[in-house]
Amino acid sequence: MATASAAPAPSPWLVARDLVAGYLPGIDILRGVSVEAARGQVRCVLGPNGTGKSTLLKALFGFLDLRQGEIRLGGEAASATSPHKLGPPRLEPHEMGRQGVAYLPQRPSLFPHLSVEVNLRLGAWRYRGDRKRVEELVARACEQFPVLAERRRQAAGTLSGGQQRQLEIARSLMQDPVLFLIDEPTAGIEPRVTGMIYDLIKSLAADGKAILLVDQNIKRALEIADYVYVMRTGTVLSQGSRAEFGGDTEALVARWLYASGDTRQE
Amino acid sequence: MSAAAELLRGAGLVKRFGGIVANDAVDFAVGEGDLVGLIGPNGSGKTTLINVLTGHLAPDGGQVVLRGRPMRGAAAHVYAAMGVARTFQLTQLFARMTVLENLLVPGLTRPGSTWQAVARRARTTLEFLNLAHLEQLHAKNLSGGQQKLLELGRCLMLEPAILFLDEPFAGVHPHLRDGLIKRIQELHSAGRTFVVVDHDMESILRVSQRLVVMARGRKIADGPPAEVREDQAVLAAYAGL
Amino acid sequence: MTWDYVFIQVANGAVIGIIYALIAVGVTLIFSILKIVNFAHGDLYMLGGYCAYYVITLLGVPPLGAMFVSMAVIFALAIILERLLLTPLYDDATERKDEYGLIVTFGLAFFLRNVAVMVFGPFPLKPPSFIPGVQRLGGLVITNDRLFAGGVGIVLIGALLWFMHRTIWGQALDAVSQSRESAAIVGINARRFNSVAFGIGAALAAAAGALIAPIFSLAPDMGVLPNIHAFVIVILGGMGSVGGSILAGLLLGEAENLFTAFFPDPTRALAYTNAFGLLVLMVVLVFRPQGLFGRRHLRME
Amino acid sequence: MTIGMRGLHVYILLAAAALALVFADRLSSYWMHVAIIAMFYGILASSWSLLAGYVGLFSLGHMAFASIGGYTSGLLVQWYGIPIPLGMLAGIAVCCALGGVIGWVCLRMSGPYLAIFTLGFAEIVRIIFATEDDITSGMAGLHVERLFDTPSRLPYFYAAFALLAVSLLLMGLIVRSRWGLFLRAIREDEQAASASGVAVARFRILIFAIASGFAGLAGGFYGHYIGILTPSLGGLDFMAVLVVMTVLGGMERLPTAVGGAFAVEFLLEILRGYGQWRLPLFGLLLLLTMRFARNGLLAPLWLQFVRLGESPAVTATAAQDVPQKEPGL
Repeated sequence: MATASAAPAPSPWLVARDLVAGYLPGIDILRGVSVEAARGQVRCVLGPNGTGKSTLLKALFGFLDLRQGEIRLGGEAASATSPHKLGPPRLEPHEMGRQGVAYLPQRPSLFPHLSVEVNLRLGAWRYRGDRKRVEELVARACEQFPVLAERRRQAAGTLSGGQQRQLEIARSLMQDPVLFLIDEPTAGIEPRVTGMIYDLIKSLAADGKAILLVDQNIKRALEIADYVYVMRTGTVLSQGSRAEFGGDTEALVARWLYASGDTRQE
Repeated sequence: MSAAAELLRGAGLVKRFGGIVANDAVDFAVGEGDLVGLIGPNGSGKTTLINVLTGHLAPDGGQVVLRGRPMRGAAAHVYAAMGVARTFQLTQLFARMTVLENLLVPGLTRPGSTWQAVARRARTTLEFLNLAHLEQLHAKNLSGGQQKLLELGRCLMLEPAILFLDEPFAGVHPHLRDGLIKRIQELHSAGRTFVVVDHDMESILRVSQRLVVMARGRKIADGPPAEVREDQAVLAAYAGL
Repeated sequence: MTWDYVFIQVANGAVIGIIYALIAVGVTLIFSILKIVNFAHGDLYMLGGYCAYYVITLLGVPPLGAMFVSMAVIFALAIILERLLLTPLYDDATERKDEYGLIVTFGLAFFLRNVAVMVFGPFPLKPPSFIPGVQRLGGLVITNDRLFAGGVGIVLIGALLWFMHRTIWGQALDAVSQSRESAAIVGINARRFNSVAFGIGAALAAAAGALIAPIFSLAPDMGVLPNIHAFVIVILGGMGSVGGSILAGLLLGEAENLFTAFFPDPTRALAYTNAFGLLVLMVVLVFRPQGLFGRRHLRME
Repeated sequence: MTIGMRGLHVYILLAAAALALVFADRLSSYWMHVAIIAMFYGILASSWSLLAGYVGLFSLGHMAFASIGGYTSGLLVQWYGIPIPLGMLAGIAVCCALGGVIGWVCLRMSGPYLAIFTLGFAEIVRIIFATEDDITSGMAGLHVERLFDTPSRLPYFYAAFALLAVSLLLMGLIVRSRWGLFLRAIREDEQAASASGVAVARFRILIFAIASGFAGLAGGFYGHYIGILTPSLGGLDFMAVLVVMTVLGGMERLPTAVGGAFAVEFLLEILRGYGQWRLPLFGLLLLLTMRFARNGLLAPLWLQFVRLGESPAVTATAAQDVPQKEPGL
């Protein structure tokens, strides 16, 4: 059960307003998307594929120029660090860690040929001058994830899918982020361990992190979500607390999968 | 399955990339005049299937039969010569050639084609797609939606019997999308066969007469849209179960 | 032909192989980060040799010190060249990056080579030996310079391996070559590593040039063949791995020297030795047409 | 469309050519030599642009084919006493065949890999010519029979002119035909080209054979003009000069490539006072061109020139970089 919902509604840490973005000129994948994320909450973005869910996370993390819109982190608007870029100001992806944002893309973003330990160390890249601090962080991660401690000398690419996800989360924790942008955490992972990964995400939220989760695994995602956004063709179709979306998952799927004219938002 | 004469058939198609089986014994048949929608979650093997069915990838198992002729790993241009046209998921135009030249290329590969006749037909096609005023522009200077239209036009210049459209609606502005659907319907009623892959279920349902669903490299449903809509396996696949 | 001769060829092959590897490792490093094949690498090697020569003869620095000075100078020069010429490669708006990288590095090679002809003169120069004299082992005679070049080459490669595997900067470099996106996710500014990789690759080439100078002497076109040899090595053993490059470098050095030793017509043996390496290159490319440059790392992107 | 003055640039070019032919005998022997060499490079630059510019096959073996053409013709004439034109034809044939083979072998290569492969081929050819000195006289140079039995350079000027004109005419026909369209389509996107029905492999082999044939022609002429051939003709330095010429002019059009060859060759002579500094200078120019004007220095001039006779309205619509608003269907 969602524990955070019992507490007074937290003010959102991430506020994104009317984001418009795309890869090719003239093709907007996001057509004015607004989402929020709050500490202690798992917010889930659902919708058929091709509607721009992954693009939303990329745009939030700075991998994509915004054409319009505004992103506020922890109450502050992003300042422009790339003045030559068109569109609203944004940070470069490599600066997001310092801002307290971690991004876990659909395919694990590990360095497959480097060992587990080196992956963790690189996660603490911003503290590279502070040897002691890095050692502490690595020790903390090993304590938190015993599986990784056992395999710290092993190349990250040789881990199982579930272990890779754990390593990725452990690595992102090295920077003490507030917000986690998570894209399909269980895609391509054997069903046996998916439960463990959702538990992990839930425990992050319980620790006061803000989670924005994009998922195809609707049933499981709904189980841990506090709040749900349903996206369709680049816009947010509907949103609300989990209670409003709980119940019959398949009806929900059918609703947005085969939605007819009423979903058109122009 | 359509009662019409069979145009193209993939029988037991297998395609592997390293350890990943992208197509696992897929049977896929298209009859003359069909309008097939091909859907499925990300990574279900749709684009691979199109690549195999249009000669851009040689299958590791099974075979493609075009108009009753086994293709035996023929190159893509042989398929094109036999009336198989396709668009690409990410538009692949001849970027530094003009809009008109983009259409001349496929037109002039037709045996016996004359430059004049092809140019005339290219201009008619551009008018059909409402791109005529951009004729002398380099293709790279078109907007994304215009590029998709031009790619469709390039297919049409092959005078194809069958067109494979890979995500024609992705990111296309709604009013342009409606026009695109209209064009597809017009071409279809003029006798062309279509296979359309897209995530935009609404558009797919609007155009297609038959829906094929893929998941994890396999075909999991094949039939009239109304039937497939009720299919629990399809919903389960999309719900990530 | 005596067995002594064969042994000498084996020893020489090992030394040359190490020098080749030193050049090839740089080509690999640059490819794995910048995704370009550096056609000007041999000319950075040449400049390294000349730089060491003038540091020795004009400033009176001892040869080994001169090598380090040369490495530093070429490192700086390479970073300047990279900033001036290669930045369009990182701009999304640049079209046909392959073609750009190819023509620019090819043009840079032509430029550097002809500047060298003008500045250093077309005639071969020979810097003083690192350690004069020879070592005899039975019938085996090998110059100290060759032994020294091989030894220092090994140390440098060892240092590079240490840097890549044991320092956070080396690991970050490796990380960037595996995935720029993932590097950005952990907060690494990947752009900075373009310069670092180009500079380190060039510095290693400069060291090779300085080491080889007392053995083969310096000439403005001395970089042409080693550059192609570096391609052979990277494609043969490469896969973006430093270890593979070293092994392939040794292999090629040995194969060439034994080819020379056993070629039936001694007057032509030396000439055809180079052709032999090139033939290997062409055959490998026919079977692996995308090359093996950085395959290991590219696969993950 | 345009009426009347369209194609003005063609008449201007024809007039210039006629003037060149009529007043050729006024040229000093020295400048006539420069002009002949420029035309030799003109054939090479245009045929290389056919490969590298039109199809995107960046071959570094083009000068090697010139060398092969030259040696083949020279040796055949020497051994069998056949007429020189026949020898040159044989050189062309050998180059076409070999070019086709190279084109076939490197079908799956692109970009730098093709460049490395052809570089390897060129160096092997050079090494063989240098080493098999009992046949080729090696570095001493092979003495080749001269095309005309006269000390005057005028006949060579006319011959070079004719060869360049015929080559450009043939290449121009290829480029302006549907083949030219297919070749550019292959350059832009091989996969899309084959989806459009272009037999990519066939055209890649064909163009390699054709371009190599023209290189063989140039090489054959060069040998029979200079009277001596050395292996360095096929070496990297000549290749680099060819790249400089073609890229400086503009490698994606035949006329700009030829223009680049002429400009660089004449500049090399005019700047002789600067001694060997000319070469690094041209290297620098190449780097600057790539960095700031990738389509070549002559390309914009050429476009202006072509539009000379056109009415302003046409020129305006022909501007190709005007962004357009998305139209409704």
